Amino acid sequence: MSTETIIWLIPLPPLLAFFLIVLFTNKGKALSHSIAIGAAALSWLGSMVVFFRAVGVEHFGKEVFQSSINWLPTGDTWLKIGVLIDPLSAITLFFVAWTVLMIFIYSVGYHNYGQPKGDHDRPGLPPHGATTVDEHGHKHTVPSIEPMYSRFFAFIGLFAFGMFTLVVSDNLLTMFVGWEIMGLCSYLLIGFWYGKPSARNAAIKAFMTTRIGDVFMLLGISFLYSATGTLSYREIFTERVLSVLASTATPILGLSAAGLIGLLLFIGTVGKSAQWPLHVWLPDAMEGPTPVSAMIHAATMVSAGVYAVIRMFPLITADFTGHGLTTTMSIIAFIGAFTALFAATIAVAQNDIKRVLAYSTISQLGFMIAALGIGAYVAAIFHLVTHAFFKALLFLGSGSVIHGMEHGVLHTGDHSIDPQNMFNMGGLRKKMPITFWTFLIGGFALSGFPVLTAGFWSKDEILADAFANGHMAVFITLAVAAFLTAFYTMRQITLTFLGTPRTKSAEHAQETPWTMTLPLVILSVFAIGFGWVGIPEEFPLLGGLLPNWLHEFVGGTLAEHPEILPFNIMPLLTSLIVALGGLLVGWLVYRNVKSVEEDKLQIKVLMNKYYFDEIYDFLFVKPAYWFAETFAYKFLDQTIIDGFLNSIGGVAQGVGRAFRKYFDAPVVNGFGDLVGESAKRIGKTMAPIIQRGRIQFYMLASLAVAIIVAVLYYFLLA
Amino acid sequence: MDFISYHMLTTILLFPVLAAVIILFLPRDEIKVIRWAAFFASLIPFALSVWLWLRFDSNAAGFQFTEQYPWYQAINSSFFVGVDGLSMTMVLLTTLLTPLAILASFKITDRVKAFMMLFLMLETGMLGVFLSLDLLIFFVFWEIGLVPMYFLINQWGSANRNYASMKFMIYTMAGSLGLLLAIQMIGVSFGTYNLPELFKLWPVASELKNIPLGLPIETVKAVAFWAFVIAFAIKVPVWPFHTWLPDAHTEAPTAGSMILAGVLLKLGAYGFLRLVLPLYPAQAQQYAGALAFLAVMAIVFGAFAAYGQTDFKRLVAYSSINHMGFVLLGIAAAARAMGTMNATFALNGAILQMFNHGLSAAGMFFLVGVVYERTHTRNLDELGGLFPLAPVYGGILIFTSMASLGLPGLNGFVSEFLVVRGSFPILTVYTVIAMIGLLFTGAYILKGIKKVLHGPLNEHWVGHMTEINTREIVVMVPLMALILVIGIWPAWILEVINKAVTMLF
Amino acid sequence: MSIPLSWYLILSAALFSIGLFGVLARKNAVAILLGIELMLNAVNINLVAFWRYGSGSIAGQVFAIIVFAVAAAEVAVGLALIISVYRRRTTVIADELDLLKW
Amino acid sequence: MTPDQIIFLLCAALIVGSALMVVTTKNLVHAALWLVATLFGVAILYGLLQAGFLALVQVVVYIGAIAVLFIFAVMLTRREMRDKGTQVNHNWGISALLALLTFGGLAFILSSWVGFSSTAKAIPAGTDTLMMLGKALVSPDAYVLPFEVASILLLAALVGAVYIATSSKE
Repeated sequence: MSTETIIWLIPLPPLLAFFLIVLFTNKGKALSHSIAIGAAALSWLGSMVVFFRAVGVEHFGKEVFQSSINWLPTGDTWLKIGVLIDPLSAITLFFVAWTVLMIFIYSVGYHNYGQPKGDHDRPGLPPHGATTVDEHGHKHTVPSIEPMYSRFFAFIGLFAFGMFTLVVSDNLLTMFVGWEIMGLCSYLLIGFWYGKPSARNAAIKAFMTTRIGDVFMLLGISFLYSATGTLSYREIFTERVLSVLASTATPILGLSAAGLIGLLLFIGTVGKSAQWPLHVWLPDAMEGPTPVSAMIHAATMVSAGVYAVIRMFPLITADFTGHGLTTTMSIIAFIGAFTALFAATIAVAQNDIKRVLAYSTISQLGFMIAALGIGAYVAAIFHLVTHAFFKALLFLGSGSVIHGMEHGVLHTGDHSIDPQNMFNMGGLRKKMPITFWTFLIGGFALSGFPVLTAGFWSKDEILADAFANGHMAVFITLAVAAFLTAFYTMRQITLTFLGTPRTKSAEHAQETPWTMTLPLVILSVFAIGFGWVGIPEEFPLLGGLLPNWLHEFVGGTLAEHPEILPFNIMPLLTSLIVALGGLLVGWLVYRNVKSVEEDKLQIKVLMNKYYFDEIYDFLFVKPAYWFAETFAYKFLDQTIIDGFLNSIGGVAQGVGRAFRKYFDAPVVNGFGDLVGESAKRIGKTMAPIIQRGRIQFYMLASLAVAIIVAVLYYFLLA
Repeated sequence: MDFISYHMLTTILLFPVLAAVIILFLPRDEIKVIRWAAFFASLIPFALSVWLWLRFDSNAAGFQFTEQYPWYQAINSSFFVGVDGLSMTMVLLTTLLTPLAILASFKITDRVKAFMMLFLMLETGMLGVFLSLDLLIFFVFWEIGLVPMYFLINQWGSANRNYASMKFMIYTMAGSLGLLLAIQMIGVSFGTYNLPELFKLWPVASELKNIPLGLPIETVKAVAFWAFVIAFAIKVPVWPFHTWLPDAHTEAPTAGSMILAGVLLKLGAYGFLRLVLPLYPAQAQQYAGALAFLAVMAIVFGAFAAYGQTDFKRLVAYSSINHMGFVLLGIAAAARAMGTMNATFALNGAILQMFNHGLSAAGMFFLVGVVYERTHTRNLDELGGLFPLAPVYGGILIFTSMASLGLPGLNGFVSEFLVVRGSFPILTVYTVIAMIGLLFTGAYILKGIKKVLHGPLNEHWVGHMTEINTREIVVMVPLMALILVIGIWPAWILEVINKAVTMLF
Repeated sequence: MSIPLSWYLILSAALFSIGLFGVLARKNAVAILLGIELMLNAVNINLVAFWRYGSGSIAGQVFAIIVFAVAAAEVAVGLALIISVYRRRTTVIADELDLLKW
Repeated sequence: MTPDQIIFLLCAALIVGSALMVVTTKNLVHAALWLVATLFGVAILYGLLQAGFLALVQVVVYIGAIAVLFIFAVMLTRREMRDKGTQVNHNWGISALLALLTFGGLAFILSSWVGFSSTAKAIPAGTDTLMMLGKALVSPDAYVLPFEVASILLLAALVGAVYIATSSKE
């Protein structure tokens, strides 16, 4: 098969799986997950083939795989859609395919495949556990299978389709299609256990918050399309088009068209990648089942946001001359750096194992966004990829921890224990060794543990870039954020795995089945190994042992190959210090913490996430609802417009009534009645006289009248 | 066969009435026979219009399959019908939705015969508007469609139906008053009601024979323009003429709502495209800003008002206002910049949006009807948690809601994107404000899903709410299939629309 | 022929008036019918006289014949009605048959 | 005074006199018999008018059928015959006045008509009025339709009379 055909086919198996499961195999659990995993594996296979073929091409950035077809007729021309694999999408495809496949496999175990049906489980709520009787007659409570098992695989299938579509698209429109389909899936998956009010609200919050960004993005796409007449990346990112866009002025903030479009598209990313100020949905999205969280946060949706900015990098930097950031870039850099720090500070005060990871995701995405804001293209991609691997690993690991804890909860029967609260854990390293080691790898990668982990290399490159180009504010902010990252990661690891169990449930926690641990192991390989493909050539000792393949490969996406930075010791030292220092401090502080009361960092403002939810609720949600119900509907429609109409009706009715009362009734009816009444009265009076039923009298009378008339006629008229 | 193929349009147009007459002679108590007869009778125009669609040559300019017979010779009005790409799409929509609506109303047991007959007559009325190429005939059919709908609401509606049907009737009649006067003025001035001729004569006319009060021609044209616009705006409905719609929808029987939202609202938009733009290009350009303002108000306030509802059907009704606002926005943008590339985008989007809204709104109203039939309430606060009870229904509802929300990959997105793309360069500020409406589209759709499907399970429904049945699924399948097909591969229909738009404007 | 038309006309008018008096004044229903016969005969005299004094058309005689037929029918039905009424009410006095009274 | 005139005056006297008897006599059987006399006078008049066929029909149909019918009817309702009281109702005065007025009015109107005292032309020799009558009655160009209608009327009257006279037995 030609590479182009394979690329076209990559997104289809998961979509097919979605329809198959929804339409036919909804009842069969084994069949459903086989179809879904088979589809993911097919896509994975296709992606790997494409990726390695791409790697094999020299100067791939110049000779990309692409193919397009006519889609929408527009006047005399067509809007084309198509697929494109350039270095950027190839490497994105690589990590997406891997993480997606791992998550599919992991879901089988996470949703307790092979376990009995729950005693009182119902669709829409997490499984409560089932009671089984062993051969000795002992009753055990064991985890029960998810009631909507098949549906879950259908949803993640659709989700995977959205992501693959987004990655392989050669244009903004189909990218947006994939983007929005993922939005729908995240809505469906976050609200998967819709029986829980928190899940329902989180789902809506996620959808609406990202939709704010999407709406701006749609505007950006429209603007771009009307300004250039095309949505295809390769056609937009030509020197001619970009220079036209860069030199067109717009009335907003003195931005050029390129800058304004870039900004509009970036707002989409702010929503999708949960950057401040639209970050609020992501922590709440933890209501979904854990593989979903991993999907959303690591592999797909949030990465998609960053991917979009990376994609649009040539446009955003179209009027960037290399000296002083443009307005758009400054905004991007500011939001990225601010979010990185802001989210990190919240993360240190969270007790829910998944929420810590959620905030860390926001923070890490901020790193990437900041990197793009300052023009560090390759570094951003590098961090995107490594982050995808280690964050997927961490989420799946945390899911594994929760799963183990739930086992303990069911075993002890103490349902007051929250299996996600880290203060209920402790000492799990012995109970769940595979989970512990893989989680440790992921955590160290997140913290940027030097040399060994992938996270170190990518984060270091961002810092180096910021430092080298003199963006000291960004550099310092990110360094502080990196320190906090290492700190809260170590806090998490310490509280969860180290020390001794703090609850009975933790004592009875159990290692999870192979379907869950296998993906952890595979992902941890990438969490370490993927860093080695991008080691700077001039790095002391290690530099040059392996070629800096990543820079070479990814840099080819841009028209001008980005320069390799000269080595500088300052950022290296900084990242060494913040990573190791953070880890050390984290370990020292939380080594002996026994309960939540001993935690000094339980600061109210941090725990409440700087009250952003409450502020937004007060500023936007409540007024919007008030506006909708009270103003737009009750006041405007029902009172003003309908009131006006009804008053017209009322006036008409009043006029009619008055007319009737003062004219019709006395004048018209009065006259009519008079005629009728008098006729009646005359008739009544005359009836006994003339109406006697005597036929001869009638004849007589009529004859008399006839004669009289005839006489009158004859004498008076003739 | 030759006779039918030469009189295709008349056959499609009059067959429903013929079927209604036949149904009249069926025995009153044979409800099943009547239902199936009506259903099959409505399938025939659909089959014929599919055949017509396949035979339709989208590359040819002007009207096709035209038929012209003398009708009212004294004033030179003839029974003149024909289709182009614009009306072809609408005819297809109408003939598709009518059988589905009839199928959807199989639950009705009260006066089935009258119901089915009215429905078939309604179909003729609507088709007549789309097919006619004579102003007077256009008006006649415009009014004919009104009567069956009035009775459908008034006789088979729910509690407050008298108020609603009266409001619907009076409102629409008030609009047609000015329309009739304007039509008469044009007809008398040129001695013809033939549309293709008028398209050539009227826009460039610099003097009229009989101007009342000796007004300048520009004033006359502007007044006539607004007479047309108001008549069509009420039907669309455009803010602030929209308040009849929620009332009518809420009270109408399910099938009535399906047709009301699916086709009747399109009559107004079709009027804009068929008459207002070609007859009044100058005025339309002059007042495009005002139209766009109204459109944006419809989009924004429609979305907000929908969000503020507690009645499920009313919510969907307001969503219609919101969606039809995009149609008008596209039209306004096109009017401002007629003939440009952007205008083509906007019109393509507007026409496709008409078709798409016909599919998704009909589906939504039907689904509301399904849940209402089982629970006898539309109050969102009383519904809730129905997803576990009716998973298939839930899936279908989510799917259709997403189409209504404009999810990419489904049909609504394509048309909304085209409208936004077309109007953005022309009416930038309005388009940006319209985005607020687009945002809140999400809010109200999700609110609906949350309250009906998710939400805490109201235990009351456990025995009452049953899964959607096969007949109802059969109603939804064609709609859903088209929603998906247009979302993924819109070219088959958009090509016809696009050709028509490039040739017409 | 030396009789002027006026003689016939006057005679027929007289016969008509006598018949009319009979119809208006007689109590007995049979007698009323007798009056009607007189009036019909007056008419017939007129018709035939006009034929004879007119301009050659045979219409006068034709109408006279038709009047015969009508008279025969009228008498048959009228007498049948009277007999029928008599059977029910044992009276044929017109004044006593006042069912038409309002 | 020509013989014709004398015959006419005699006939007229017979007609008017017996007609007056018809409407005034108390005995109904006598009234019917006086009617026969009147009808006979009219038959003579027809003869005077050279309408021999009509005169014959008058005798056969009117006297032979109708008058006899009357006599039967009178006898069938004969309780009234024995009434020796007045045979006129209490409106008879007004009735007489009106009848006189009618006669006066008719006479007045007729006398003011131009053709009032015209005289008859001789019937051209060779004209067979009877044949003309017969042809006129059956010719489609003339009076076949009224003729047929009259026959239907007679039939209907026959059926109706039988029905009415018999079905009243309860």
